[in-house]
Amino acid sequence: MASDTVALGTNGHEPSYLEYQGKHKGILGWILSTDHKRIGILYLCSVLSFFFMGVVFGFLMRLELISPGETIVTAQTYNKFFTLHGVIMIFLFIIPAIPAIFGNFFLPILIGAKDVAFPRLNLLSWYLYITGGLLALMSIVMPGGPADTGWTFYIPYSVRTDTNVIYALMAAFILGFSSILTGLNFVTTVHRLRTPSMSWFKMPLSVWSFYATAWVQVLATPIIGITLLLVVIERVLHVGIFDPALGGDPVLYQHLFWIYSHPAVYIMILPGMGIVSEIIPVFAHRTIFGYKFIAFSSIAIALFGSLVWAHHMFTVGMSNAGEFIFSLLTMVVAIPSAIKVFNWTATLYKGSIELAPPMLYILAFIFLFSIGGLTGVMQGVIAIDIQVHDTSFIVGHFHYVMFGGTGFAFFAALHYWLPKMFGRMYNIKRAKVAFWIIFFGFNVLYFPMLIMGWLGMPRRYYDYLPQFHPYHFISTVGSWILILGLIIMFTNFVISLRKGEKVTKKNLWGGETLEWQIDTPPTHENFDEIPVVEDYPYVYKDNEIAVEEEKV
Amino acid sequence: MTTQAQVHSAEHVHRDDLGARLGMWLFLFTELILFGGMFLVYSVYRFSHPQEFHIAAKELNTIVGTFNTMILLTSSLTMVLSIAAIQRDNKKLSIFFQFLTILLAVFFMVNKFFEWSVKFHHGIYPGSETLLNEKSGDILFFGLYYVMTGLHGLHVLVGIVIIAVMMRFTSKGIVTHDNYIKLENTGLYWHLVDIIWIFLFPLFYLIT
Amino acid sequence: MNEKNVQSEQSEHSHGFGIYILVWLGLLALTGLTVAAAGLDIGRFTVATALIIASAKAYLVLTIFMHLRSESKTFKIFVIVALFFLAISFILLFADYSF
Amino acid sequence: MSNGASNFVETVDSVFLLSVAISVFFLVLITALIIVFSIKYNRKRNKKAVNIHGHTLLEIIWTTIPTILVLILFWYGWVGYKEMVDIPDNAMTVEVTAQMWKWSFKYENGKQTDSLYVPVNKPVKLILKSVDVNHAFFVPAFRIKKDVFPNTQRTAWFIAENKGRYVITCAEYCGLNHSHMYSGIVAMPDNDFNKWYTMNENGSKSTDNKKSGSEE
Repeated sequence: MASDTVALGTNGHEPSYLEYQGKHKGILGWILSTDHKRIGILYLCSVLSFFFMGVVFGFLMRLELISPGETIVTAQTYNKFFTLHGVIMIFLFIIPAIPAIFGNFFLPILIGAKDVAFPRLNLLSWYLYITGGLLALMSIVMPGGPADTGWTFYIPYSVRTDTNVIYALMAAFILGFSSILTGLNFVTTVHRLRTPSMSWFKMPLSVWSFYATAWVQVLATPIIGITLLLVVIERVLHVGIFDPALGGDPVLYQHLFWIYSHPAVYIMILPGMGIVSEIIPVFAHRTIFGYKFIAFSSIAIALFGSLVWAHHMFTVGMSNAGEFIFSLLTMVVAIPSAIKVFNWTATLYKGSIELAPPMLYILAFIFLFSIGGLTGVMQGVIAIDIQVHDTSFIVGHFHYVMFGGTGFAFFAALHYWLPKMFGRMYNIKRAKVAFWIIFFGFNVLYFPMLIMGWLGMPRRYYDYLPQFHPYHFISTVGSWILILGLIIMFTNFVISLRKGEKVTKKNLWGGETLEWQIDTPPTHENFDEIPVVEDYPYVYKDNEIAVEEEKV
Repeated sequence: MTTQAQVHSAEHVHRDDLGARLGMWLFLFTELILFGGMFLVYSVYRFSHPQEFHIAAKELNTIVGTFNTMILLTSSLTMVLSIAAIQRDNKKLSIFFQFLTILLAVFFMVNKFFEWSVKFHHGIYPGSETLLNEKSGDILFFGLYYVMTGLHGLHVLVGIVIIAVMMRFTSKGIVTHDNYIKLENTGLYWHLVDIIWIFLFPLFYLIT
Repeated sequence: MNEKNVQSEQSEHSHGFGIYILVWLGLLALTGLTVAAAGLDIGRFTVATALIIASAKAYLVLTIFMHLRSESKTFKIFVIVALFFLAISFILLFADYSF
Repeated sequence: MSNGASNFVETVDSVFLLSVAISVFFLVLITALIIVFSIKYNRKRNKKAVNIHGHTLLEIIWTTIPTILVLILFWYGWVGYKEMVDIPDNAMTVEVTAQMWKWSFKYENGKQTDSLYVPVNKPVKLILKSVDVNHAFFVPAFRIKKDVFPNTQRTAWFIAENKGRYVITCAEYCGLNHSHMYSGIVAMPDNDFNKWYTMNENGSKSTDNKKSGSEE
């Protein structure tokens, strides 16, 4: 195959990365390992732990809102809940979820490399992640309690409140650096470590989206870093920067905040889109429709995503020119996403579709992301945004995008790749049951928010007018259904890891990308010899034969 | 990269200097945008309080600022010369130039220290009564002055430490004429610190 | 690119000492110029002049001291992308403030 | 919510309906295609897939159509917004002060209230200020919302078209009692308003307190 084969020195079976013994043994072999796969697993465990915490806070918030007035907690506690929920879910779950777990684990494999460009830096970014996470949690036990500002830390409230805002700010700052280092690593990896035969247009689409995401991480994150640092400085040293009492401009803070935080939305969704592009052709058993359009739309999203931040601020009283430009640009950013959705749908046409659990999540992704995207377009329309801004319409919208989009893509990736990562198969039937419960619960939970938002239910409200009670009630019931589904899904995984059927087959689903050509679970060095890529990654030459093999 | 040597078996020790530089440049972009964020704040406030910024800038000592600019530019020269020296396999000369760079950086910091102490002496420091009684444009100007030059000073301090480490690396033979990427990346960082000062200097000292 | 480029790609940025010293002198001269220009009373062009001179200095440092001139195209594109992003932030931010 | 409570309702609602219609159309289209394809080309029925790499004309079509649609939406949204910022000269001015966690209103003749009293069919201009942190003046029934900042003022305006009582809420998170920062707009016919406007302070206060019971 490849002429410049690398000698491995052993002829027998290579141990998988799970069994590999390096310099350190046991737990140290994990937390000191610079192997991208082990770091991926470290992220998997830590990100999921934070996800569960986020879910718990979300659950408590919904429970509080089941009826008007005080139900289970006081207003003060509720305000802390939604801040923690936001900070945890955004900075500790959804931003690192797909890039840090699956990007770390599979990006090098997908491009035929042995590791990322800077393995030690990679480990450092995990440590920064853990430090940031612990800092955010530490504020819970400190006197004064966690921040009650919402995850946006708007000035001047964030310099007035007595709660431990600094912990949350510093946590976000450190997590930002973790994210920057991951991005920097991935950009360099994609440029330098692709297997020699893999040209840019032979890269899998998930690599394209990881690459686009990484650029946004590198370029946008420093802005939030400095902004949050300035708030810390303002709080501690009383330097006048944003605080209007010292002559500052609170709107400027919002601009700087959203210069990062809007691109961050694309840091969250782009990897999810990459996962969708990766999984659809595998389960439709045919090539993806419009490879180049999907690849370029990732870059276009990353680019346009940096131009539209102020659509979070249509009500602050910007200049007319500002409103006009930002609304127009916001409309433009919808187009690449639409292109992706159409191409994904077209990929199903004349395929041979297998509704395995990963595919179910992906199809649900397209549906939920479409709702999220279309409601997003509505908010780009200024006249509508004026009405729905800061209402539960927004909350519904971004949960459709972030949870229904990225979250579902994340679940799909779990079902798609976990067997590859651990060599154990989960129970397919249970996975499907869990899927339907989650999908149903999700819509029950978030759809009512869209309606009551339009009717004028503001967000971050602990209490509400009686007319909104039915919607809140249904929504809370939805949260129970959703959580039930999550519990089934994750117990399924846990059971599979302990007693699931062992898989050693290389190609579990009939995929054509490189990770399906190596051992399950992968060996320490991923590839025995340097892989040669002949065509772009979604060519299904002999569909039926591949199917036969799989069934055997 | 030497880091890869650790994870991979000895057969294919992989060094990718170009990759390392690529990574360094990406890191520099984050630094650039970090300061860029503060320049954004600066430019908006300068736009909304032109007069007050104009007058407040007169408080700053142009001579000290110019002197410091010269020092920093010279340190950039010695930095790049130390790389040129190691390329020519002249270890001693390289170490000498690195030492000069550190010396100049320390000079810069000493100057900065005196400049700040004079301001403090006049009661102009964050949260001081003198300052809080001024117009909001003045508060913002000095707030930004302290934060931006302060953060820049922090970068200079970090630079001093890194160059000191490089001096040790060079003398121990870790940085050599055919493997000097660490020193080269240090140089890139140092020049970026210089570039940021190139913009800080006119915007704070020269807009009177 | 993996193993093909395993050979150390030691950069060939070996400019002579002379050009560095020349650039340094240029930088000092530009510093003098910007200080002198600040002394002139040219009204609203003060900031523009200062920024143009600063950009010229930064350009010299970038291309010569930071060896960008002899780097491959990738590096140049990278720098342009980063500067573009920063420029966009300024332009769009002032879409709000300057109107 | 009564329809046509303010002069903006019609514009905003029609843009909203248009965008909902477009959204529903695309959502149904995509969903239907997914379902039909998943059934028709299911592995059980369709063993052999056909590799289709792409179709440039299709790509162009489905790039162009959404582009045109979103530009149309953008334009209507912009026009609707322009109405909200172009304040007529003959508007009656009321100063609105937001503070943690209540609203107060000051009229041109010095009268101060906790609820906003306005005449029907007359433009009212609001000058919005905050004394502490950010708030947002939000009247769902009127389709207006404007953030309120300390040390700087914002403006908003509206014409109440029907008499009645409408809820004012705070839409920008402002701390502990953010969710209790309600007040009300009382729109009344011209005559009644004039009577109220010229009435002395004490008389108005009592009705005021009774009516602002919409909290909780």
